[in-house]
Amino acid sequence: MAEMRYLRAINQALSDAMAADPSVILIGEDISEAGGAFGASRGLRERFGAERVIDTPISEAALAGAAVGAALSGLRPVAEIMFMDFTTLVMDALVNQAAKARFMFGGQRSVPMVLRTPHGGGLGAGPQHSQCLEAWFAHVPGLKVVCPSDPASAYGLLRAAIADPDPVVFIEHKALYAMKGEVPDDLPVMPLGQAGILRQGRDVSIVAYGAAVHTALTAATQLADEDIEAEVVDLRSIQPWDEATVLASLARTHHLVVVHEAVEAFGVGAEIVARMVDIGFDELDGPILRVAAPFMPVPFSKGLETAYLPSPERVAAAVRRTLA
Amino acid sequence: MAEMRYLRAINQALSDAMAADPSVILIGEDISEAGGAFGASRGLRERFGAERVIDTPISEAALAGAAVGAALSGLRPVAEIMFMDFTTLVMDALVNQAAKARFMFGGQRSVPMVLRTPHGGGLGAGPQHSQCLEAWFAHVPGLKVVCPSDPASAYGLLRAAIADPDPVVFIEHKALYAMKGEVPDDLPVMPLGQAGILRQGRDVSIVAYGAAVHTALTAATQLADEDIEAEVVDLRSIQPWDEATVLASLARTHHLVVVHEAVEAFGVGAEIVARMVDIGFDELDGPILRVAAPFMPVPFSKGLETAYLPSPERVAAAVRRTLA
Amino acid sequence: MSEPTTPGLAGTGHNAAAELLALYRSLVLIRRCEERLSTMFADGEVPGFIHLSIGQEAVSAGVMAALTPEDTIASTHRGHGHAIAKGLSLDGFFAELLARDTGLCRGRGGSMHVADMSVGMLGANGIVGAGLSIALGSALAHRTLKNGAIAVAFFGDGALAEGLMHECLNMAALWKLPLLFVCENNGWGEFLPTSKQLSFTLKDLAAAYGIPHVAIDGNDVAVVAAHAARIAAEVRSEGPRVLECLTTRVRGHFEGDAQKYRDPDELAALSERDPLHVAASRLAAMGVGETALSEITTEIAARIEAAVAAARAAPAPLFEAAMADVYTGAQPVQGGV
Amino acid sequence: MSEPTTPGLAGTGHNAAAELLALYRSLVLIRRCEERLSTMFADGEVPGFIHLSIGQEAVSAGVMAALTPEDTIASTHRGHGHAIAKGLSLDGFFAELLARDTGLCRGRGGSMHVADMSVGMLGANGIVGAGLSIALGSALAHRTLKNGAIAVAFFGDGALAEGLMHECLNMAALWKLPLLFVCENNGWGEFLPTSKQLSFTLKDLAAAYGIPHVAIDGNDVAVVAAHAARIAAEVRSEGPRVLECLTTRVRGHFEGDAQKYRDPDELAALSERDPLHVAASRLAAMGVGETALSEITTEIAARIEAAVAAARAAPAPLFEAAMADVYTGAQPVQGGV
Ligand SMILES: Cc1ncc(C[n+]2csc(CCOP(=O)(O)OP(=O)(O)O)c2C)c(N)n1
Ligand SMILES: Cc1ncc(C[n+]2csc(CCOP(=O)(O)OP(=O)(O)O)c2C)c(N)n1
Ligand SMILES: [Mg+2]
Ligand SMILES: [Mg+2]
Repeated sequence: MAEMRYLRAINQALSDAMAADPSVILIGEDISEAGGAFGASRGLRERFGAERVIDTPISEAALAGAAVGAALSGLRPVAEIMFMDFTTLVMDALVNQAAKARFMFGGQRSVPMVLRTPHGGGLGAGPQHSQCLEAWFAHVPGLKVVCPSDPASAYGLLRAAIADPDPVVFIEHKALYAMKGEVPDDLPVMPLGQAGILRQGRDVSIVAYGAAVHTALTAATQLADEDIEAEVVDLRSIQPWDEATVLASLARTHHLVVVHEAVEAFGVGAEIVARMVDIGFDELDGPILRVAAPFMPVPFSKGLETAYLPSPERVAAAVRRTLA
Repeated sequence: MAEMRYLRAINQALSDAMAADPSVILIGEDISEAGGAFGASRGLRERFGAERVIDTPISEAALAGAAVGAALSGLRPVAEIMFMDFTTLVMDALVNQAAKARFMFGGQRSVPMVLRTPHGGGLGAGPQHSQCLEAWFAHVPGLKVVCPSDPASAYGLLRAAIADPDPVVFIEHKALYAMKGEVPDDLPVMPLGQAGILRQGRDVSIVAYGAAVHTALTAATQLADEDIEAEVVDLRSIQPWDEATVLASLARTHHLVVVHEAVEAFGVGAEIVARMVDIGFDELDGPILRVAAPFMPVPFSKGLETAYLPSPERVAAAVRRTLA
Repeated sequence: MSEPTTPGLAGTGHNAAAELLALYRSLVLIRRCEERLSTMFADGEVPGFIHLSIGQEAVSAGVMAALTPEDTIASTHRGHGHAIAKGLSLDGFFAELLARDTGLCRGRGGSMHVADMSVGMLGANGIVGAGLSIALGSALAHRTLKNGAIAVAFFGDGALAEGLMHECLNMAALWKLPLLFVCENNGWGEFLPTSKQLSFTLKDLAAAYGIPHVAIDGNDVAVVAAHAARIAAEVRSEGPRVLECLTTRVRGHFEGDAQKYRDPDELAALSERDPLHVAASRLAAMGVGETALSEITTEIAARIEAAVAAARAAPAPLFEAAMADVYTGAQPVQGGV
Repeated sequence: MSEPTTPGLAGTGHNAAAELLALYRSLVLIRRCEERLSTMFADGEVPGFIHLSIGQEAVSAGVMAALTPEDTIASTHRGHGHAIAKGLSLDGFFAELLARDTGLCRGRGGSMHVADMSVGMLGANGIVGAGLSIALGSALAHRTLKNGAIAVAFFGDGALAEGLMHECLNMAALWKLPLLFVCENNGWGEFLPTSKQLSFTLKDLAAAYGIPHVAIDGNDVAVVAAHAARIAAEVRSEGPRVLECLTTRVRGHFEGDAQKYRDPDELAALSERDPLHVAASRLAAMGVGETALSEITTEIAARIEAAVAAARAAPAPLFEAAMADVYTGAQPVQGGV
C-alpha cells in the first residue's frame, strides 16, 4: 500500500495506459504544454511526446467529435473537458455520435473513447464552473458513466474506462483532487459497474458516489453515536450501476438513503430510488430518501454554497426520518 | 367547441401571441419562407413580416444564444429547433445562459424565451431524429419544461409559455401533429405546472405526458374490461410538475404507474416515482412501476421501433403487476 | 458561388476512355440505386426519410476514384452516393434501406446512417456538420498511426454555417492533417437557398485558414476525378485542402418534397447539367458508343434487382439482437422491456 | 497578429485634453479596482477565481466612451474592465466580488458573472465565446425595437477558435446587425499562446464575411477611443464591424497563476505598453501635469475604499432569498433542502 493523491492517481492511470497501449492519446485544452488546468496530465507530454498529448484550440465541439472519429479509426482517445459545465458544448459528439455509432451501424465497430471531466462545487467557482451533470449522460444508451470517490478507484476505474471498448464519461471531483488515500502497490484495475461497500451496517443503507461518499461516511460516523449502524455503498459507476449490490444491501437493512451533489430533481438518485421501488419494494420498511442539491444553480457565495451542498447533517436527518 | 389539429393549435397560439404582443418574434431554420419543417409557423411570415419571423442559417448554437440575448434586451423570442435531437447543439445557450441568467445576476432580469422542439418516434426517423430528451432539461434549475398531449393543451400551454417570464422548453410530439381534438371556442390559456385528470378511476393512477397519454388512455380502456378502473393523469408540465395532483390521485388509488416514451433509465418517470416514494410512501399498496423505452437508441426498423415504444399492453401489464 | 475552375482531363487516349468508363459505371450505379429507392419509397416499401443525391453523383464517383480502401470518409444525410462509390456492399445497402437484419446496420440505422467500416465509410450522418469532426479525428488517427491514409469530410453548402465548420478548418490547418474537405454546393439547405444563409463564400473562408481551395464543376465526373486525384495526393503529403463541387440537387430535399418553392425554369435547366449526360457526351467524343453504356446500365440493373430481391427475402431484425448492439459484449443491467 | 493601424487622435487642443483626461480617469478606476481586488484576493478575502484585465484597460475605457447607456455589451470571464467602464455601480461591484447580499448579483454570481442591466452590461461570462451570441441577440432586439442602440461583443483571441465565432460573424453580416465585435487580442488563451491555437488572423476571417476590420493598438486609449467612436457610428448606421485591439495580459490567466510558462523578458517589456503610462505621456505632451493625474488617483482611491468598506460591512446573502431568484415570482414545487 502506498499513499497517493486523487489527482496523482489519475495522472498515473493515464501514464500507465499510454505506456501499455500506443493507441492511447490524450486530447484537450491546455493539457499538453501546461499539463492540464488541474494538472492531470502533467509530465505526459515529456514522456510520450506532443503527438500523443495534444493541445487543442478552444474548440470543445470539434475536439470531442475528433475523439469519436479517431476512436472509429484505430485510436483510443482520452479527451479532457476542463469543467463539466463545458460539456454543454460537446453533447452532439457524445450523444448523437459516440453513444449511437455502435448501435446505429449495426455493431460494425465500437467507439473506445473516454471523456474525462471534473464536476462539483466547493471552490466558490460559481454557477458555470461547478455543475454535476452526470444524470444527462446516464440517460443516454450507449454511454457509460463513472465517478470515483478516492485515489484507488480513480486509478482502477480510469484504467478500466480506457480499456473499455465503449465510450465512457469519466467524472472527477475538483474538490477531491488533493485528497490522499491508500492505493495497493500493484495498482489494480477496477471493473466498471461494480459498487464497493465502504462501511458495513445493519440499520440503513446509504448509497453515494464521488465526493458525496465522504459526506455519507461522515454521517455514518455521527449516526454510530446514536447507535444507528449505516452501511455505506460507493456506487463508483453510474451507468451501468450495481443494482445487485444496492439491492442486497437494502435487503439487509430495509432502509435506503441516496446522496449526491447534483441537483435532486431528475438526478441520478431518482433512478436508484425508482429501481429499488420496482425490484425491492417488499424489502422497504420506510421511504427511500434522497439528499442532494436544491433546485438552484450553484451559487458563488461561500455561505450559499455551503448551504447548497449536501451535508452529513442532512444525510443523518434523512436516515433518522426513514427509520422513524 | 371546435375541432382542431395539434399542429394547427400550435400555429394558432404563435399567431395569437404575436398579434397580442409585438415583442414576440420567431426564429429558427426554415420557419419563415417555408413555414417550418413541420409547418408550425405556416402563414406567419405573411401576417407578421420577415422581421418577426426569422429564417436563420444552420447555426443552432448561435440562434439559441441569440434568443437569450434578445430576451435580455426586450423581446420575447420563440426559437424552433427542428428536431429535439439537435438540442445537443444548444445546451450551452439553454443551460449555462438562459437557465442561469436570472439567478446569477441576482434577479436583475428574467429571460422570457421559449424553445419549441418536437421529440418522439413512430416515423421511422431513426436514432438521431426521434429522441425524447426532456429529462435533461427538467434537471436544470431555471428552465421550465412543458409537453402537451392534445390540441387544447398545445394551444393553452404554448400561450402560457410565451407569456411566462422565464425560459421554457416547449416539447411537441411529431406523431401528434396530425391529431384532431376539441378546443374550446375562446381558446383558453392553460397555466404551466398543472396536470389534468383525463379519466377518473379508483384502482390505479397512470401518470403520463405527451403522446404516452394516449397509450395510457388505451390501456385504461382495455383494463376496464377486466374491471380495473384506471385514473389517467396528463402531466402537461414536466418542470414544474404537479406533485399535488399526482399525490392526491395516488391517495385515492394507492397504486401508480408512470408512462413515457423517453428511455426509462434516468428518465422523467424516475423523479415522479422517487418523489411519490418520499411524500406518498404511506399511500403505497404496491410498487410504483414505469413503462418507458428500453436502454437503446431509437431503432430505424418499424418492427424494432414498435417493440421499442411503450404500448398499451405493457402499461396494462404493469398495472396488473402493481395490483397483484 | 465562386467561379469554378475547369481544367483539362487527367489523361487522354485509350486509358482516359477506360478510366472515364469506370467513372461512368459508378455514376450509373448510384443513379440507378437511387431511382430504385425513389420508386420503392413512393410504393411505401422504404420507411423513414430518404435524401437522394440524384444530380450530385459525379462528386461521389470522382472523389472516391482518388481514394484507397484505407482512406476514410465521413458523410452526410445525403450519403447514398458517397457510400456506394466508396464500395459498400450493395446487398447490405438495400437490405439496410429496407430495414432487414442483413442490412449493413442490421436495420438499426437506415438511410441516414448507412455505413460500411470495412471500406472506410464511417457513416452517413443525420446531424448537419457532424461528419466534419469525425473526419478530423479520423485524419488525426491516420497521422498518428502513420498509415498513409487520408480522411475525407463531405458536407453541403448549408453546413457551411455550422460552428463546427470553423473549428475543424482551423484545427486541420493548424495541425496540417491529411484531411480533404469536399463541399457539395447545390445551392440549397433544405427549402431555402443558401444565398440567404451565408454571407461568405467557401473560397474566402478557406483562404482565411490558408487552406488551398478550388471550386470546380461538380457535375462533370472527369473534372472531379482529375482534381480529386491531384488534390488527394497533396492532402496525403502536405495537409488539408478544400474541394468545392458546384452541383445540382435535382430531387426535393427529401423524397416526398414537391419542391413548390423552386423555380420551374431552374429545375428544367438542370437536365443539361445531368452528370450522366455530361459523362456520356464526353465518352461519345472519345468514341465510346451507346452500346458500351447500355451494357453497363443493363448489368447494373441486374445487380440492383438481385440486391433488392435478396433484401426483400431477408428477415427482419430481432429486438433482442438489437439490444445486444448497444454496447460491446455484455449489456449493462437496465430495467426496460 | 495583424499590423495595427495607428491614426491620429479624434480632436486636438483643449477639448482633446479634457476628453483624454476623462478616459484616463476610466483607466485609473479600472486599474485601481483590480489592484485592490488582487490584494484582497491574496489576503483570502475574495473567494473563487478572478481574471484581472490589468494591461487591457484601454480597450474597455476607449470602447465604452463611444457607447450610450442604451447600448448593450456582452462580456467575458475577464470582464471587470468592461463592467466598470460601462458604468456599473462600484458599490455593487465590490459587494459582489466579496459575495455580499448588496452585490450587483447578490452574491450569486461573483467575478465571472458581474452584470448591471441598468447600464446595459449584460454580464461577464464563464463560457468562452458565449457572449458573442448574446450580443448577437441583443443587436437583433435593438433592430427589431428600432431603439437606435447597438450591441458590443467583447471576446479574447482564444475565443476566436470557438464555432460560435463563425456562426455569429455570419449571422451579423447576413442580417447587417448593429453589432460591434471587439477582440482583445492579448496573445494568450490561458497558458498557451494563441499562435499555437489559431491558423488564421481575425483580419482574414472578418474579410471572408465582408465585415470591415481594423486592428489597432489596444493599449493607447486615445487610439481606441478615436477608432471606437468612428466605428460605433458605422455600426449604428450600416451594420457589423470588427475592432481588434492588440493588448497585453500583464497578470496571470487568473490570480494565483505564477506565469512560469512566460518569458520573463516578454513580461518585463510589458510595462512600456502600460495603458496608464501611455495615456499619461500623451497628457503630459498636451500640458496636463502630474498634479491633475494624482488628484484623479486620490479621488478614485477614496471611492474604492468607500466601496470596499461598504461591501465589508454588508450582510451575506440568505439562502431562502437566493432560492427565490431562480424563477420569477413563485417557485416551482421542488424537494430539495
Ligand atoms: C444540426 C442539424 N440542423 C438541422 C438539420 C435539418 N437539416 C437536414 S438537411 C438540412 C440542410 C442541409 O443543407 P446542405 O448541408 O447544403 O445539404 P443538402 O441537403 O443540400 O445536401 C437541414 C437544415 C439537421 N439534420 N441537423
Ligand atoms: C467554453 C470554454 N472553454 C474553456 C474555458 C476555460 N478558459 C477560460 S478562459 C480561457 C482562455 C480564453 O482566452 P481568451 O479568449 O484569449 O481570453 P483571455 O483569457 O486572454 O482574456 C479558457 C480556455 C471556458 N471558460 N469556457
Ligand atoms: Mg446544399
Ligand atoms: Mg487572450
